[in-house]
Amino acid sequence: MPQFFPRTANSIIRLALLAAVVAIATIAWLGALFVRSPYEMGQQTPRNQPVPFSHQHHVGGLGIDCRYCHTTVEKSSFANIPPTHTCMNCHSEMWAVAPVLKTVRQSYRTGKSIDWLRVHDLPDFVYFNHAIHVHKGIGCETCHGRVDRMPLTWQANSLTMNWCLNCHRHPEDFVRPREHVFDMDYTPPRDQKELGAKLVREYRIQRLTSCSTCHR
Amino acid sequence: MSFEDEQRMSRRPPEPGTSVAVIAPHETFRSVTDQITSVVLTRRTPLFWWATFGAALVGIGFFVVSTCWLFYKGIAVLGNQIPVAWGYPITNFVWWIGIGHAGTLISAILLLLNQSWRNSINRFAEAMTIFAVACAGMFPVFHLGRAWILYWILPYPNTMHVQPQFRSPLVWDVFAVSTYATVSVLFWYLGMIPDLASLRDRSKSKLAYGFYGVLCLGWRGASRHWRWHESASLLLAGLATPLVLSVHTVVSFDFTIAILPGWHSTIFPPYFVAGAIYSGFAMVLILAIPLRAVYGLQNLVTERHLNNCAKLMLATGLILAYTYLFEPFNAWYSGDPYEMAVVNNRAFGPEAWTFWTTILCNVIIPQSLWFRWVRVNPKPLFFVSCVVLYGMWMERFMLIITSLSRDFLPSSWANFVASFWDNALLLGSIGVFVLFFMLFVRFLPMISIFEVRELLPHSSPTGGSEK
Amino acid sequence: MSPNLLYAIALEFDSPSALVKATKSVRERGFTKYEVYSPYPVKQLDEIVPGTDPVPLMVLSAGVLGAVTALVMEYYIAVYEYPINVGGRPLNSWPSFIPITFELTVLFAAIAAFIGMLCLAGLPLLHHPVFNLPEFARASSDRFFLMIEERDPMMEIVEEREWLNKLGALSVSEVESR
Amino acid sequence: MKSQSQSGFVPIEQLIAAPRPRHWQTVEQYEALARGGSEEYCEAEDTPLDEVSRRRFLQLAAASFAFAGITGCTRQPPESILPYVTEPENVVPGRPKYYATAIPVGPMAQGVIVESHLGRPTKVEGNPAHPASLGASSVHSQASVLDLYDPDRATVITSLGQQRSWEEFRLALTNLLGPVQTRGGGGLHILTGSVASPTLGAQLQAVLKSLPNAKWHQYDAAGPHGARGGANLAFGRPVNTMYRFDQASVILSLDADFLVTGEPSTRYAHDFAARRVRGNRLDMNRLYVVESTMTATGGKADQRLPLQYSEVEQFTRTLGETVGVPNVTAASNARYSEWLGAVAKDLAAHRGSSIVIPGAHQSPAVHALAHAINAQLGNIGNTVVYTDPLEQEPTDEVASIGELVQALRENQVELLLILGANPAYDAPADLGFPEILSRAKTSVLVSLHSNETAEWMTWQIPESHPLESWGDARAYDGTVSIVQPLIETLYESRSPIEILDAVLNPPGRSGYDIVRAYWQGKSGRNDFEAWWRKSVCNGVIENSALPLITPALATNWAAKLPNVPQQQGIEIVFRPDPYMYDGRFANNTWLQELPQPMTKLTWDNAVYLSSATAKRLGIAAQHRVELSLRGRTVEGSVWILPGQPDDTVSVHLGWGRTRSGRAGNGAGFNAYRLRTSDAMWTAPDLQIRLVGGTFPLATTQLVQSMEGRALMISDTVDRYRSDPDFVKKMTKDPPDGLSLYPKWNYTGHAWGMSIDLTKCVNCNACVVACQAENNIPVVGKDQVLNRRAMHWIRIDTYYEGDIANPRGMYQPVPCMQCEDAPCELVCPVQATNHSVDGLNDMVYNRCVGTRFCSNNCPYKVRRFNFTLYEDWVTESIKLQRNPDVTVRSRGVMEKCTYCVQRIREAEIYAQVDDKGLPDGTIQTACQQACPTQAIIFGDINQPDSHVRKLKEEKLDYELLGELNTRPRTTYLAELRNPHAETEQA
Repeated sequence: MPQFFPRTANSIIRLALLAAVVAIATIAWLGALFVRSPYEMGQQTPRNQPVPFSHQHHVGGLGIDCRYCHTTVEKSSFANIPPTHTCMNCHSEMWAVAPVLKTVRQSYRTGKSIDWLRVHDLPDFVYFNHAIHVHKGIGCETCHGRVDRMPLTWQANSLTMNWCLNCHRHPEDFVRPREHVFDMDYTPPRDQKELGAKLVREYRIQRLTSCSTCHR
Repeated sequence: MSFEDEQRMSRRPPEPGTSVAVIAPHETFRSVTDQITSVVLTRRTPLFWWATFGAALVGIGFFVVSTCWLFYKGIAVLGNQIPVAWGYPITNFVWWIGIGHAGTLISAILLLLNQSWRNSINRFAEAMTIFAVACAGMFPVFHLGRAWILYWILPYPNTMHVQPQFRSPLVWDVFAVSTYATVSVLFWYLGMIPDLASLRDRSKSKLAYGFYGVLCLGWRGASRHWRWHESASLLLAGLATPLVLSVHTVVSFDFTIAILPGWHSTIFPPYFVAGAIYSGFAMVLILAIPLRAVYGLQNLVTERHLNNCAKLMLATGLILAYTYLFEPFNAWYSGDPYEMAVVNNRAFGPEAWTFWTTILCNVIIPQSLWFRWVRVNPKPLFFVSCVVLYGMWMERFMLIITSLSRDFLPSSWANFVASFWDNALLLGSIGVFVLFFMLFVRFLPMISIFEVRELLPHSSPTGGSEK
Repeated sequence: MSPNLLYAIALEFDSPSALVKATKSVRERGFTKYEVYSPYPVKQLDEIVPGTDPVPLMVLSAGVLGAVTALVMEYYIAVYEYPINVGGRPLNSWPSFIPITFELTVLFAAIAAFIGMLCLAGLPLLHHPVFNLPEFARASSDRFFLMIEERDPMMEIVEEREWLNKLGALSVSEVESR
Repeated sequence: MKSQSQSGFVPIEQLIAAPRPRHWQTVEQYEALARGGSEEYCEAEDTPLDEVSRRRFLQLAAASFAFAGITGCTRQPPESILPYVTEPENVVPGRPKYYATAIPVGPMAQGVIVESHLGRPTKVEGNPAHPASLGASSVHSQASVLDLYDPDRATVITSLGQQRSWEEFRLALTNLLGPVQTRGGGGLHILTGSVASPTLGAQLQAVLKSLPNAKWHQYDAAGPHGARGGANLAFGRPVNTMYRFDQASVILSLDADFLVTGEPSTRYAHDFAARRVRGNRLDMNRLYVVESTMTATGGKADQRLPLQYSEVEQFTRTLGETVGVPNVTAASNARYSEWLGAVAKDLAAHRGSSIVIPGAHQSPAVHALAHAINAQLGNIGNTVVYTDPLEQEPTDEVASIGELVQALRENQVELLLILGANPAYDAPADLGFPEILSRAKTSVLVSLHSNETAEWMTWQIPESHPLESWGDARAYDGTVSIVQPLIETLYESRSPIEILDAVLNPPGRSGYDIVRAYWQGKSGRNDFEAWWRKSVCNGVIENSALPLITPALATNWAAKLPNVPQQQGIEIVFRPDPYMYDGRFANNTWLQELPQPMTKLTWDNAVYLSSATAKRLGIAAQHRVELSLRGRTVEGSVWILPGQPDDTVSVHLGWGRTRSGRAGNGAGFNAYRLRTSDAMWTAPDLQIRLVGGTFPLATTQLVQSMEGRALMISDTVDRYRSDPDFVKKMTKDPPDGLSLYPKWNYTGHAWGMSIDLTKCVNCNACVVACQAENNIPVVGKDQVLNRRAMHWIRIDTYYEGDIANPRGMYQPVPCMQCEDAPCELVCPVQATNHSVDGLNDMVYNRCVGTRFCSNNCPYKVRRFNFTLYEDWVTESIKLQRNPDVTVRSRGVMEKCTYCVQRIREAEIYAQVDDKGLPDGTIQTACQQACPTQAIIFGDINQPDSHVRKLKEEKLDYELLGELNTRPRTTYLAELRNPHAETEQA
């Protein structure tokens, strides 16, 4: 069969080969982007809660301290979710009949817990401890972002292992004086490097990157 | 000196003794081309092919079922336990990889050594390599506890900031085997391009013409192309030669790097490579003997080929026998009580049968190859090859389980018992291999046509030299 | 046929010797734009048909690249990206890095050899004027072709063309450039 | 891979399927509870919790089981958090609380501290303040928490197959009691185990007082029957005998497995070990053991003499004569006379500081003689002391249950009340149980499981587990502990005292009220509130130990001694199982899979034979044989037990249950079927017949010989005295400079462990403790047979010497935490590597499961999840899980990590609470449980740490040190103290 292939076949087959290579590269690249994407990490998406609790209002507006509700953040691995009772301390007086708080009053009456949806959820084989981080001068805002600007709370950071290691390797870039741990609007000074280094010494912060630091 | 002689000197020094061509004298360019291409293009598929293909499909059945069950239940369906945490899968892996080696040896090393006779068997030997490596590659995956995160063994930028551990021989393995597979495929395909062109030019149907036309990438046989083709082939051969040695060396590292008595030994690399080639040639013969009979290729794959392969088997077999002898000496000389215990356990322990089977199949029976009659007669040769192939599997099995089942602390000693699924998987992998090979025989030139042409006496310009 | 449609004059031979002989004389006659096609590599042609062989250089450089890639990757990962104590061994356990270095060297080199050869030969090239010649189908079996291309300046001269007919080819035919 | 995350609470009603927990049923009950459960809930640090907390504890139990997260690093599945409604004081979610209580096993209890995570008891530890514990714990205490969550427990009140409510039962009870009361209790029969609980005892006596014709029977199948008889024989009165091993220099055990089996072995092992050598203290006690079954105690003996059960009595008589006990004569036996002579001499040489201890199940005669011998040796008051019996009503239990049977035969039983006993299973075979039970007009069973007896009962009431009910119990010395609940009753269950209270004064009070009221009366103090709070918090009532008495030998007691039994044919010996006890723990999977001390058998009991006897009978291990005794037969599988006396078959009781639950049913064979009331512990003329075929027994250690390798180094204390460096000479540790690589140096902490082989008695408490602490799954018999048991620490048990009478070698083997770890080197994905403090970390979630690490581990301490072993389905089992440890998934390797979760928590809170980390703050689970403190863990970089000191001792050596793995766990070689004279004998 003389000259079976038309002249265009030459360009077609070469383009096909090129396309194959490009396609594979692109797929790999997109995949890499996806696993790092805020979507995959569940970042930046406000979670709908049974009660539309607004940190923006309570923290930003009323200036309530984190520890008023998250009572155990300084002494336990778990920062604690406030019991209904805590809500009722105020809301038995103010907004006592507001329909938006119906669920809260109901919970208090029936003794059934409010079913909050977890916002910051680490894999179950990761053991994070709030107390030690707070104790070593890591601000709430460093991980949780500006909750005082969140009408509904969302996950501010990716919470990937990469992200954790970033601070575990260079605490001096993130550590702040203990008295500012609960400040939402704390801005690191220009000399953060020096200050950080100083605090790392002062608070005896170790650069812990052993596996068993978090995985047990 | 005549042009012809000059030609011979430059390319193929006549073998000592008989300078007779390795293929029957009456063959011509056309006849060899016709004969080989017709298998693919014109001749009707023989019953033998269908039978084997069917058998292979049954094997595939085993393969599919057992893999599904394995992935559904976990490693518990196999015989593996503590202390013998490696069982069949790793044995099969080492065995298949070993089989692959003969292909590369024939195509690469013999090419470098100007062993012209290999030209008529290298093509399907290479095919055998590729399919064997494919089978081998599956087993490490199967034997993983969590195969779905296999990719963690490869280095790639990830959100965990954790990478492979390059001190582990298993990581070396991944690189070695994948490299080996890639290089083998390239080498195979590169060599096949001109023959695909032959198939293209002789195909009657548009479909076939298009298929082979694309596969051969529009090969024209221009002299410059031939030059580059040759130099690329030679370089690939040059690369494949150390590669093939390295692959089984790295595989042997999986054992030698461990501190286990009976594994932690410096003779393993040569030991494994020799064993690999040994089993490889056995497989080559097991494939070649039926093929030449069925497709009447006796004129291309002659007695001489069988004879040479058999001789190589004998040689590598003797190397192996030497290492078998050397191991006890090694243990005794080291003075390490654990080493000696393992040697003793291999020969006389509860799993001694594996050891003696190995000796019988790899050392005793193959001695029959000293007799020319055995070497050149297809039937006995086929039998010996099968025995050797089985023996080599048993050897790897023996090496793995006897060391693991009785290491340092008697408190954790326990013997290995294979499960049904262990055997089903092994059978299945053989099915996969045969299936691929049958497809290859049916649709691709199983003998390298252009290299056979070079073997023809009149392949070199006659007369007409200047001066 | 009109000359601009002509690709080359094809001389067909049935033996390598005839081919080599003809090619030699063609070269001596002063032709420059010609190509020789054979069903298997004919060694002598290498001296007759001009051209170089850059494949070895490609392979070498690719090999070096592979080696460097491997070593850098392993060293970076083990010592910088996540330095961690593995079995009390030093971070830079370079002896353990050798096997992979070797493998990548071979891998890169091999790929270079393959791709290099294809690029040099300009393959894949499915459509080519030579395929216009029906007899060319046998070039992959038992025929040898010498093609003097139209663009060769000497092709202008009529008697040169007639000279070609005297080279003892089985047949002399014109190949269209479609 | 899943684990319980530390937060996100789920109300318990999600967890427990019907019937829903009691506190949700009716408002009245709810109120009653609230009252009952109020302010007395009290934790070790003596801080009360308010009423609400008590209630809430329950709803909040079991954090986040409802949503188990899938593998990490990707988007997590939605998970919810259910906070408190009103937060109880001093509950800190994420930090466990600890409560003191006690775990009774038979008549004796062990005081424990229980770890509670948001209302879930997860781990039991010993109570340092409790005499029977001193901080250590027995396998039974450790395993009790699993019993609490046993999914096969009886969950509802049933009557003849119908589900009934507590109200209905109370109604029925009143109707039944009516006629009974008119007859002054005639026809009311109560069957219990041996009762030592003061409250329960008082209740029973009250019942008998108000209903004089009622009958109370006690039967404890594994109780110390012989000891009771012996006491009566020797002193004419029941006594409780205690031994002070810490005072004893020479100990002779007459068939007593006092180091391992039954209470108070934990305390005895502790005291015994205190007198084994360590460091420069070279005065070492000496243990002689004469026994009819190879036991862990026998293996530990410095000198051991295997004798048949009947010969032991002969031996004791001869000994008595030799030491000069008046009116005791015996024909001496050439086989051991020399040996006996030497022992007698040694004992005599240590007047007042020696002990002769008879086995609880040995014949009364042996006990009587032992008392006399101890008296003769002046041990009484020094090393052997007596108190009044622990039991409220010490009785001849065999006779007692006989009376019940008699009454049943004569159809006199109107109402049979069985509290916690299981006669249908464990009563003597000649009494006609279980059918005879149907003779009772009405019968009520109170038991944890719907057991063999249940199917013959008209009523069955689920019994509350000690961890979920109020009560009290006595230790071996009489010290009383208040048993307080850690969690609201999971099911519709009642404790025996609540039942009796319902009988005594309907409608009955809450357990709390009963116990409190009893002690209010008993203590009669005006500061009762404070006293009570203190007692509950500390887990012991101060000075409640029974006062010592010095009973005098009855006149002509010797005359009353029965004639020495003449042994004929093959003798069978019944022994309570070290783990199953009388069978009550049969459904406890931890104990089922816990390797038996000497044989390492799991999931079965076996017919123990000496190799000589087996050869003679042509029987080999795992052969199925039929044992027949006086026409009664059972089938079992044979196990050859080195050191077993010839012509003696030993069998463990407590197996072959048919209604214990999924785990216990059909495990082993039921030896009770051979046991008759006249031959409770031994019988002659046993027939053994091969029935053909084999029955596989699952052992975790197939080879029990050391193959001549210096793995466990053991020698005499004399050798050590003469050549203190002998250990270093035996081991060939490579010199430091040998490695090509530079040493990795560990600044800061460097955790290490030292295991003293002289002290290990092979009780296996560490194994269960580890299992409980680290969420280690149970794999079942098939997988054990496939060599896939998961224990992170094992006690390698080797035999040394003559197979007829070998020494036992016990070597606990956890992960060695090698500094140059071979396992880490070969892991392709860095799933195992070193932490800064030198721990051999295992990252489950990184593991891909190549298993190369296991191959390359010379100690074979790594365990692999060949398939999904963890139970991710059974909700009640999930409640037990330790939230600080990842629950492993299929296909990953796991191993001991020195309880890294404890280390990290301790490190963190030491900094958070700005307190230091002194040596001993961190204890590994195995260390904490170990009765003899054979396992010591700590920081080897800390110059004065205990572990550092031990590692500096001359006896310290590395296991397989020649491999240069540089393990962090090292051993102290075992020293024994054999007596030169007896050696020759």
